[in-house]
Amino acid sequence: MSLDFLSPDRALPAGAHEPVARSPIEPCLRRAGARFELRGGWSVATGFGDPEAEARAARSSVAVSDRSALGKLEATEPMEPGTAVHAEGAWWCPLTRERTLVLCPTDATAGVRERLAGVVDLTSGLAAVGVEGPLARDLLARLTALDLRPGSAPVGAFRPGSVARVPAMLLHEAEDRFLVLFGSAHAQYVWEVACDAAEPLGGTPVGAAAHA
Amino acid sequence: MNRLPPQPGERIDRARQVSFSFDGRRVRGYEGDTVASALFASGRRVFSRSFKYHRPRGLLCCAGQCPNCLVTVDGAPGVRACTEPAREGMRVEHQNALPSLRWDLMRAVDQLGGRLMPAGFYYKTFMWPRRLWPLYERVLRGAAGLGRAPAPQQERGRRSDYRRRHADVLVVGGGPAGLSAALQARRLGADVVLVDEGPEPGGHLLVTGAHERARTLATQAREAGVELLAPAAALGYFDGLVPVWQGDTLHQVRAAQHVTATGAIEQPLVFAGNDLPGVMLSGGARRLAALYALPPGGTAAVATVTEEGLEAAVALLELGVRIAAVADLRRAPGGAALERLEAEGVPVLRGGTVVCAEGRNALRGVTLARVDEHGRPHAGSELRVPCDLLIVSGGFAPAGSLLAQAGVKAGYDEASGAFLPPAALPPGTYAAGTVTGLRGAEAIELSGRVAGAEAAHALGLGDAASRERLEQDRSRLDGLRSAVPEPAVPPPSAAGGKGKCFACLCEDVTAEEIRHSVEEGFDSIELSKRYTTVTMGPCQGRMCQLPSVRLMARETGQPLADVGLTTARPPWSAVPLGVLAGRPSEPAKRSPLHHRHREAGARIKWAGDWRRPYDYGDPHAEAMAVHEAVGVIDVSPLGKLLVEGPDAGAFLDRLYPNRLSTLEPGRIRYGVLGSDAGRIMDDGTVARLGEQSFYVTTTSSGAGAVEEWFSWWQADWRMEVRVTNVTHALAAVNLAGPRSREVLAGLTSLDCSSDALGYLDARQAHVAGVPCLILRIGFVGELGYEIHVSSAFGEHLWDALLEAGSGHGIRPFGLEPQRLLRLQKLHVIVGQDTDTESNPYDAAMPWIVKLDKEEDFIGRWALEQTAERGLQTGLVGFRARDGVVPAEGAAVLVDGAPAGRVTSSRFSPRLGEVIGMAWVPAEMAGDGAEITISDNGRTLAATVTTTPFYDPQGARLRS
Amino acid sequence: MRDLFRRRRMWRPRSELKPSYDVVIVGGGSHGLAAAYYLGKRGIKDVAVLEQGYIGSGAAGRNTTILRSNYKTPEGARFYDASLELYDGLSLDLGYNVLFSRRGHLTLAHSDRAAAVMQERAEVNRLLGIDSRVIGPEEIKRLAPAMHVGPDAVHPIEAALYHPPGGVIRHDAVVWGFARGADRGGAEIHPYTKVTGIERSNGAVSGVRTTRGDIATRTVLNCTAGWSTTVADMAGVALPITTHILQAFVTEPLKPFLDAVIVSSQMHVYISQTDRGEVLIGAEIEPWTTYRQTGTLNFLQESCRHALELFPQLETSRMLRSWAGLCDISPDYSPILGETEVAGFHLSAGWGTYGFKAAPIVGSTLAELVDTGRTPQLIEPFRLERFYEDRLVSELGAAAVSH
Amino acid sequence: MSFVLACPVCGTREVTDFRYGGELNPRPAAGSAPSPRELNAYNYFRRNVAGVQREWWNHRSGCRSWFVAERDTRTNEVLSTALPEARP
Ligand SMILES: Cc1cc2nc3c(=O)[nH]c(=O)nc-3n(C[C@H](O)[C@H](O)[C@H](O)COP(=O)(O)OP(=O)(O)OC[C@H]3O[C@@H](n4cnc5c(N)ncnc54)[C@H](O)[C@@H]3O)c2cc1C
Ligand SMILES: NC(=O)c1ccc[n+]([C@@H]2O[C@H](COP(=O)([O-])OP(=O)(O)OC[C@H]3O[C@@H](n4cnc5c(N)ncnc54)[C@H](O)[C@@H]3O)[C@@H](O)[C@H]2O)c1
Ligand SMILES: Cc1cc2nc3c(=O)[nH]c(=O)nc-3n(C[C@H](O)[C@H](O)[C@H](O)COP(=O)(O)O)c2cc1C
Ligand SMILES: [Zn+2]
Repeated sequence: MSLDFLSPDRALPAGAHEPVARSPIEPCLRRAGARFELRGGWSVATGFGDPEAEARAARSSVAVSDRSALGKLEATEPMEPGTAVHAEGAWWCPLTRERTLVLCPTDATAGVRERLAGVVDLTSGLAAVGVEGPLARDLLARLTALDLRPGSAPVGAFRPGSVARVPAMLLHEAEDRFLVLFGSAHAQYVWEVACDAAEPLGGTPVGAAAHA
Repeated sequence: MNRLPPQPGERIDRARQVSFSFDGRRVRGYEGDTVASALFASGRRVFSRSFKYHRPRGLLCCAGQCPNCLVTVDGAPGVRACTEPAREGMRVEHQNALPSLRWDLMRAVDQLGGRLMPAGFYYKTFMWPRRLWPLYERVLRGAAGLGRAPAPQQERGRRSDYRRRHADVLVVGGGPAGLSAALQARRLGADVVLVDEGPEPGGHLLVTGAHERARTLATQAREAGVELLAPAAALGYFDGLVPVWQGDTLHQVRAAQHVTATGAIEQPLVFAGNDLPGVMLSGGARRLAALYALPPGGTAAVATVTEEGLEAAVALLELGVRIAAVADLRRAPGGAALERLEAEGVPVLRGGTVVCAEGRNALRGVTLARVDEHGRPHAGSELRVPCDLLIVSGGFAPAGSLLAQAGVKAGYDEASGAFLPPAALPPGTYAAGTVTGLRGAEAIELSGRVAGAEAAHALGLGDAASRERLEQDRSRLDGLRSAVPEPAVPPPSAAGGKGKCFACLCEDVTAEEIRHSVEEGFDSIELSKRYTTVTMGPCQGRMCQLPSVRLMARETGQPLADVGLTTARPPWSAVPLGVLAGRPSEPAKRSPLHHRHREAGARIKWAGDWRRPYDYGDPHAEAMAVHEAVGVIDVSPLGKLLVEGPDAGAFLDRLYPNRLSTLEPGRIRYGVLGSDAGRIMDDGTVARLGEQSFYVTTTSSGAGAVEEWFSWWQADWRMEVRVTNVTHALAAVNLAGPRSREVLAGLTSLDCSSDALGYLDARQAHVAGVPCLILRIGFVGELGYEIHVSSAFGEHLWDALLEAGSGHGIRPFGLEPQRLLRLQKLHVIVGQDTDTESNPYDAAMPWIVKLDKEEDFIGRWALEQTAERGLQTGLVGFRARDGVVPAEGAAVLVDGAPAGRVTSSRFSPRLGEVIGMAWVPAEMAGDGAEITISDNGRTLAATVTTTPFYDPQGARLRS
Repeated sequence: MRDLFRRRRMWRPRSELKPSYDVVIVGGGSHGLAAAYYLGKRGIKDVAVLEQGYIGSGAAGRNTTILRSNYKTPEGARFYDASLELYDGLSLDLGYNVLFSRRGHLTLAHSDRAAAVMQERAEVNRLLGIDSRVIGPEEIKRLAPAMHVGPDAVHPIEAALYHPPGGVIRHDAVVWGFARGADRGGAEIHPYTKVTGIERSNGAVSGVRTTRGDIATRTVLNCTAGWSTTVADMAGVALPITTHILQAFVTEPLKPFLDAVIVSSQMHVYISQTDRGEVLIGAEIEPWTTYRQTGTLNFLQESCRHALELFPQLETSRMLRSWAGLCDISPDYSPILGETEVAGFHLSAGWGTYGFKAAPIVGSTLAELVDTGRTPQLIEPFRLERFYEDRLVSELGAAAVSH
Repeated sequence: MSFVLACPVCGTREVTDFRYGGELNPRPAAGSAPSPRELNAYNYFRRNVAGVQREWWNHRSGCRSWFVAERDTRTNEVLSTALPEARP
């Protein structure tokens, strides 16, 4: 038996059933008035009605976005812990010395999966929240004890550790841009806590469009 | 308003007024005022009533260190009026006085109380008669407390946030020492945070006429890139983690190097009447004058053991306060301040101090005298001085609390009469400034520079040149160290005055009470502390630790070094609980179907750390739907582990008491996990997906623990196996009921016939277009399928099932009907029907243990013993005879004594009877045994059964 | 009344150690001093209590003073109830008011599972004549009007185990009262005297080594709670114990607003208000073992957060002081009492987070054991040997936050 | 949050990130036949040393690895941490 049941991209539209993969954060996004669009089989929030404000948040304070549709594959792939590598269009994040978490665009997941050994598809097991903007670190400082100072966690730093009191992993994707990964059952909780923390900083949730 | 002309370093903005209410009356002040300074400006001199005797108390330290000005602000008790900024519209109220601060009825306690309420008096009385003690207690309790807790609330009303800050260097204390340290460390390249609990960095410089220097240093530090936080109190030291309270933020600063530059706390003197409003520490008086342009009094006497006291006298003199007389305990003081005072004709009593103060609600005069080392006045040296202000400077106690918490043991220094940190500190810990006992402006800044450089060098920063400069600074500091004159050491208390002589203002503990406590045998500082409660009040010893140690030394005849200090404990500043609590959110796990349950009107409750539907309004109907048609329950919280690798089967064989390596791919087996003590830890199903791949489910609350259990043994055994927790990755639903097959078949091309998909078969197939793992198992006792699917498709699958089932009478069902259904089958819920002591034999699952397995497995030895020992107690089913449902937890009685308990009980609408499970003594664990259940005083009769109540042969399950 | 002003010594001044004693009690906490007191009552006067610090410097001086007897096992409930009975008469017995205040104890259940555990305790208790029953939100509200009992709470309160005779006491007074009574009964109390070794010959205790000299004795009572393992080690007796810290804090004193003692296992917090007005808040042990009595920031944060769920109005009240003490945790959360394989070496250990309430009964039963050479019925189930036999007396389940 | 531990994989974290697994307590050899007393000694009795102790920790909030630390229980100072394979 294969482990296909772990992989959302193995769905086969069948007759009346048009499977839509949904982020575990979706109910929160809906409540906040998000608009959705189907992308790569996933229902993706594209915005909350004010693209201007969303872009501003990302530019001048902090923007929080749902990125759970990313492909996330755990595989046997030796790497040195601590630093993720961006290669072949994916982030290769060392979990342990032997196991690596590969983060890739939704539509690239199947391709990457084929090439790896010992894969467990955690695409739906992990929720992902993007935190972006000049106050990204300030927001995260309210939620996690991880040391995210530029000197300690340069771009590419990958840090398993607790965020908002739940187990998580943090990837420093780019200047002022972080990706937080955590168990999808905690998704709504973490999302609410992140938005709550963003508020006094002038931050706001944004749709997928805002950061592209 | 009664203000001085503009002072060079004042903090008030005379252009902007604020007004607030105090006990309902309007008070005006300026922007920059504190509550206390505005009140003082309005003429108020009494700020609080004391804890025990309800004596009036006035401003003393003006720095948030003493208990004298605690007020309630907008309902918040325990606010230090002297540091709380005055804000427009705030509501300030006094504490601990009835009806008013001015007329406090409880003051009667003072008149009587000196005699009636010695320390510990309650231990010696109110015992007899025993039956009246509750009454006495109510009276005692009535006198308790300072502030008042606000009325009950539904939720917290104030926001507070955490902020994590990692740093190379944390400097606590922003006086000249701290600022210099921060600046130096920063200049050498360190990432530095400096925190100060004062309104702005600067420490004593702000009030000693050196505010320019303070602001220059602060500006330099800020510009160099030091993060300066003020007012921000470091609350404690937790192995390098320092919580810092700033307004509504709790910074959690984790630094590699810690510089403590917390300065020293000016100490009061112990003499009769030393608590009268009008008795003020020199620092307090200077703060009022320098920061708020308030003359602390009209005519002042001064009693000092330090140079600072004289300096304060000069400063006040220059502001127009009449200095009536000065007593300087030092026998040969000298220097500019003294010269100036004598030039002004102020009488100075060398070797003298204050022996008593007079006044009832305010200071009216003091007596100064030359004293011997016991504080006894030399006859004829007394000088009675009418005055409304007494400036006291009783020496300085280093603010060493954080250092002590970092493991630094202070030692007594005879020369300065203070407990000082030793020169050698633990790695990563540095001290600078007056907290080390150092004196003199130059030395203090230099000590900061040295500490800052040392901290930076410890981080690997700096170079040869900076190292050399550090050496030079160190030796220059050694030279400066001895240059400054020491203060005099005051006697433990002055003798000769009438009235109470307070060692501790918070708790109204007098010098006499400390003597008495020693006489009674409380002869160590720790015992005396607990008996008299000295140092246990809001000031936590800031004002009373050193005086009480001196008194203890005198009364016990021990050297001060042996008396020692009590333990320093967090928090340094009394901090609102809300600030420590942070945001109120509680981590909750939710299934991907959670919103669907809410839409369906489910009653949602906590189940472990998950939020789960208990029912959808009608648990019995939901159960009946499962019996008669089809139901669906969200079981996504089930723990789900993938166990993969060449050794996977062998690995599981070692963990479970039964055999799993023999399981055929595509088949499922139930398993119970046990400890090496043979106790049940968890249970679940194990499906073999392939030769090297198993899918293990666990209880919802056990998922994490089982994963850790597996990986822990794996860390020891190092087998070729990998365990991955996929709990969050998969939603799972249990589709159950006679019509479940039809519903499923309508959504998949998989052959769902019993031949193709039999009981305990596992298959992978697309259902409604999404790939699923289908496990045919039957926890609820009807034909059923547990369908596991990517959680991204949880909603899709749920919707598809409900839609496909709509023609079949499908209903979602919750945990409550599930509990009933499985009870009918005597299926155990681990943690409900079993506890930490249960083993599989007693829990009626002997078949799960395969002692004939060749391989060793966890729990084997213990289970062998258990098997040998025979049943002690057994888990059985029962039918209650009287139609009453006993509470879960009701007792099983043998000879009127508890001998077992009911673990599960329900009325079954399907069976029309009351059924349950219970632990009973072994001899009653057989079919037909009669048991007696005691439930809330009722006695119920029940009959034991060991076969399932419903479908005992399992025909429906296997259909 | 006259006693108020009479300053009689509580105990004799510190003296030199004698070369031998009939009984040496290691540990000057509530148990050691109680044992000395009850030995005195039995006429056994040649007794030394050796305490490494000041008396009451261990858990006795750090505990949150909750007394109750609504335990889960009949063995436990019976035992603790006997202790409360002694506590009830203790002030008069000692001539020293220990301020025992039976103001009621509420263990909250935030789930039906928890309520079932409460029910089980209530039932066992009732059968043993202990006043303890499960009550619903309305009655809870009446008993603790200041508490937020609404269904909108994060962890709504579904029920509570109400134990009217439970309450609090002045912990230090218990220590001092027993010390005074022990002293009057003949025992010598030696603070600042640390036991460093235990001499044995032929499988029996023969003496004790201390930082202040050696002592010959045939009977040693190990009453060192958190330090039990270290002292048992000296006698070659292994223990099934791990040592952890338990923490607590007090707020600045407030006017009385809370009578009952409130315990929430699920939220890992318990709350009472002392006679002085401080709100006294405690939590769970730290999971890791340690002998260092310093607290953690995590405890302060979490216990504040949880306390404020129950009492949101305390958000502006201020924390005054926090501290930590040691707890000797046994596998079944029941104590370990009485004889060991070394003759004359007796134990009072395994007290975890709940031993203060047991002080009088421990003292009196150990005194009986020493006096008669026979293990009293009441403590028979708590022998050390039960762990070698795997016959535990499990209070677990009821135990998380059990004081 | 008080002391920190260095996870051999992830690096230094607050103690609250970890689950404590108890002192190293070797299990009787597989296939051996411990007496009831030996077995129960293994199940229940602990050394509980006041001093340096070798103990298990799991990085629960991070990489989920089990590792062995040496810690002084009198001070909580962590002297070393290592994955079990690298155990000396
Ligand atoms: C924060 C906290 C809260 C608690 N709350 C409660 C509660 O609400 N209700 C309750 O019933 N229980 C509670 N407990 C538990 C209770 O305090 C203890 O179980 C009980 O006090 C232990 O008995 P003891 O008083 O004799 O121990 P201790 O007071 O600890 O006495 C042991 C003494 O032995 C001394 N000692 C150790 N080694 C040596 C040596 N080698 N030589 C000489 N002396 C030595 C120690 O210094 C110590 O004084 C709590 C404990 C803590 C820490
Ligand atoms: N006139 C006086 O009363 C007096 C007294 C002592 C020292 N001095 C002079 O003041 C200078 C002393 O310099 P220094 O830097 O050593 O001490 P300082 O008193 O000037 O500074 C210490 C600072 O630390 C802060 N602080 C203490 N504990 C804190 C905590 N836990 N969290 C946050 N902040 C905390 C205080 O608010 C204060 O601002 C010298 O010039 C000395 O001569 C004057
Ligand atoms: C029930 C109880 C109430 C307490 N109340 C106070 C108090 O009001 N003020 C105070 O400073 N400490 C109080 N303490 C704490 C003690 O000061 C002290 O911290 C504790 O006994 C531990 O000792 P240590 O801090 O010296 O290690 C209290 C302790 C207990 C057990
Ligand atoms: Zn790790």
